[in-house]
Amino acid sequence: MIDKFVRTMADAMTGVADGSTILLGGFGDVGIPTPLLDGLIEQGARNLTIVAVAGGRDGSAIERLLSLGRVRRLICSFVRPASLAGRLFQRGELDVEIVPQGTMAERMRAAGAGITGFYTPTGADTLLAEGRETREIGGKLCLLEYPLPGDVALIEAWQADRWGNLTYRDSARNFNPVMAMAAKLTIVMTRNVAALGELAPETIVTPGIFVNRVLHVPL
Amino acid sequence: MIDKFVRTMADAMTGVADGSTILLGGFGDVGIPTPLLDGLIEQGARNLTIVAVAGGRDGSAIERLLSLGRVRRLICSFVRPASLAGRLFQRGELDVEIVPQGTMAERMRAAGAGITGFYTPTGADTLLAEGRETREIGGKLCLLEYPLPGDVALIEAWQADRWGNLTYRDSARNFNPVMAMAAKLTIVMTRNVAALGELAPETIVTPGIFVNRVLHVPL
Amino acid sequence: MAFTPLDRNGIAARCAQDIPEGWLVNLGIGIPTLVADFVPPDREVIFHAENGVIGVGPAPATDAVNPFLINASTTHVTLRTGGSYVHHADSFAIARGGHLDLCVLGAFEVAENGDIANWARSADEPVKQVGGAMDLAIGAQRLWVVMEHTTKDSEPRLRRRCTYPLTAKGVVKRVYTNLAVLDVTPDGFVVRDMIPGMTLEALQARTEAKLA
Amino acid sequence: MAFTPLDRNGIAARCAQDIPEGWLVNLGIGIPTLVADFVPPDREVIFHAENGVIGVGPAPATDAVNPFLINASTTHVTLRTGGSYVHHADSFAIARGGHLDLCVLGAFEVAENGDIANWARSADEPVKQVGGAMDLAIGAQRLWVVMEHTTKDSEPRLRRRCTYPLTAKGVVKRVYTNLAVLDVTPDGFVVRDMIPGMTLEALQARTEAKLA
Repeated sequence: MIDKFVRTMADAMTGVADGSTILLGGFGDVGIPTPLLDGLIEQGARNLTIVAVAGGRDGSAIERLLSLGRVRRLICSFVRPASLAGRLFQRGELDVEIVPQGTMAERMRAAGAGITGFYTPTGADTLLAEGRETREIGGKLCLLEYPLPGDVALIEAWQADRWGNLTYRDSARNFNPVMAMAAKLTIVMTRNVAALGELAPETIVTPGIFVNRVLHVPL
Repeated sequence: MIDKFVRTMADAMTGVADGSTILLGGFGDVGIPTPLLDGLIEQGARNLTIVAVAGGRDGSAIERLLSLGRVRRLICSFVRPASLAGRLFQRGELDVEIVPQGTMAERMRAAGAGITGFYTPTGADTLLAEGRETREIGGKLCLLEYPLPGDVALIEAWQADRWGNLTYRDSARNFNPVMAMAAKLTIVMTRNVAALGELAPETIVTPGIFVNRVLHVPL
Repeated sequence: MAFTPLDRNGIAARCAQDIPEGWLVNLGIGIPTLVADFVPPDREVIFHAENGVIGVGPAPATDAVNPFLINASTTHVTLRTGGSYVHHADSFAIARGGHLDLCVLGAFEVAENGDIANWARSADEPVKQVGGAMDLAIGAQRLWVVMEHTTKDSEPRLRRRCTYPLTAKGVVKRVYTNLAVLDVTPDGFVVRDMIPGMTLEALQARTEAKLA
Repeated sequence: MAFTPLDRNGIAARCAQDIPEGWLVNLGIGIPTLVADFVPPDREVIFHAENGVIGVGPAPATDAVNPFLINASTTHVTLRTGGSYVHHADSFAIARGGHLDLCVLGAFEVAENGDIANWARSADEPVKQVGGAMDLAIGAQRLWVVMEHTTKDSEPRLRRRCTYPLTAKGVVKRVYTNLAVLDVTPDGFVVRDMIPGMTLEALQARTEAKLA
């Protein structure tokens, strides 16, 4: 019987290696799997690359991870200069790669979909394209972008069943489905547990085939 | 008030121009908007390019369109040699472009998503790559593919509301959502009409922003 | 003749006038977000937010906040009847794939060739705040900018060429400032509308680019 | 010693033995489709169909056919409890993105270097039938082939090099024929299993490639 539920946070985090690239779902305060990040802090993996929409606000789980010196590199669409990430970067203690938000989402989708590279006009005419490969397609300057896969994705879901099928609540969907398909090991915290078959097949957003482990973390 | 419903087939087909590229949803006999194809036959547009998973079986709406000499070019993943499309191709009366099915779906998604080109290993080592641009990425030979946009998409849906929000029934989803986003003019036939707000926001598969016209064609 | 520049709400309201029913519109953070407040509820304009919300509605009553529903500015919103959700890659497929009828962004500078600069004040700025602006700027059918006509130090923001790093080239179609509405045309900025009391001469004096 | 080659069901059943619980598996048309019939229902194997079905179940009772539910061979199926639907681009994202634990395809020929040919019998064939085979062949974690060991004219199908146009290079990991099970290794075909009465010599006589 397929059963992707794990019983403890320690089980959820087993095997996350030093040096891993962690895809971290969420946007604003919504859909961020903060309990899983706390679990990752407890688990102890170091030298991490974090992929997230932003560099984390004061008091956020990303900031706690940064403050513990566990993050080597941050890939995100913006960092507030006054944030801890901004200060660490300016002190040379953190690598930061700034990626346009749509390109970031698309690079993760590419990783999940077996697309080995793609062209986009986004950013092609900007500083972000300096020294990188561009070509004109259909009269538009386009930038070549490569997939952004993760070793681990940390995902927040609203409902999950034992196959790992997921739904999301409202705008908590955001990066979570894309990251779930882009990582080798997708670890989900779900707010609710559904029996197999309880989620209508047409309404499942992330099929369980993209999910490795599910931990029930009630609201 | 946004209301994408049209009352008649003639209204649904207004303005489909000669020479159009028509994206035609469906796989097997499921999710094919046959009544819309009949409407297109009635409407009279000629010199069409049809994009569909296959060349059409005996008695199919594609075959009727072909038999009327209305199709100049067929882009699909396979054609049965014994079918009308196969015979027309062998007589030099029909252009056929064979595209791997996943590449076909991805090229339409690229068109809808503003991706101006992408690399895939699919087909890179085969006859289909002859004379085309390839490059090695991560040790894999990859083929450069371009978007496949449509002038018109013909879509079958299960439920639709006046904003054009759509759901699909079971495996009738197939190419329909991808084609809906890849065409300039997306024409939908829906089996059922929903009031605005009746479809739960989390369960809408194609947001109405991808849809231009909806015709109610009950089962 | 005396004139009173529009305040932030005034700029947003002026922009909102020009958005017709049925458009799909993305509003950037800052003044652009205010635009939604000035579109009458019975005019069905569909607001898109990068975090996957299609059909963003007004702010909720304080006792009816849905903690799972925010817009791209991360403030709590409602979902309009008929709205739906998509994931982030699909949301940017909407933006990059040409499905937005309109995107309204703030900017540091706009140039007469339609270039926009809104993400960094210098190439040397250590930490850049790109967000989704580059994706939105290249993808929308129309890009309108709402901003103050000049900086706090009275430096012009409507430029012959942008002095700050670009967000995208040649994409701005119209600019709404606290003083005027200007179209970006092949011949440069064309004034469409000015606030009461404003003259073309006075506007030109506050603008680096040549006005027509 | 006499031997009785497996029939199509026999080949499928032999292949089914080796599919463990929990795998996500795509079955090509023809003999591969039969494999599902030989996986016991209590062994949870998730079958994927290119048309966006995840969790394909057995054929329905004749009085309970759902006309909206077919597999990639366009035959009516059921959906297993826990199954779901995705659209075609997402379905091939599953195939091409490495999410299939296994794909089982038919073939005209397989070579000792793992090349597979299953879509055209000659480069000059006027109309090609590619379907989804090229996408599946390059994307799955493992590609297994099920086929007759030789053609109807007793020509070998296990080749040193394929003579037909390739579907993909170097991707086949195992071959199930009506005579044997063979792994494709860096040293070529290695026989893992033969039907009762078959000898390595007799098998080699029916195989162009060198067997180990």
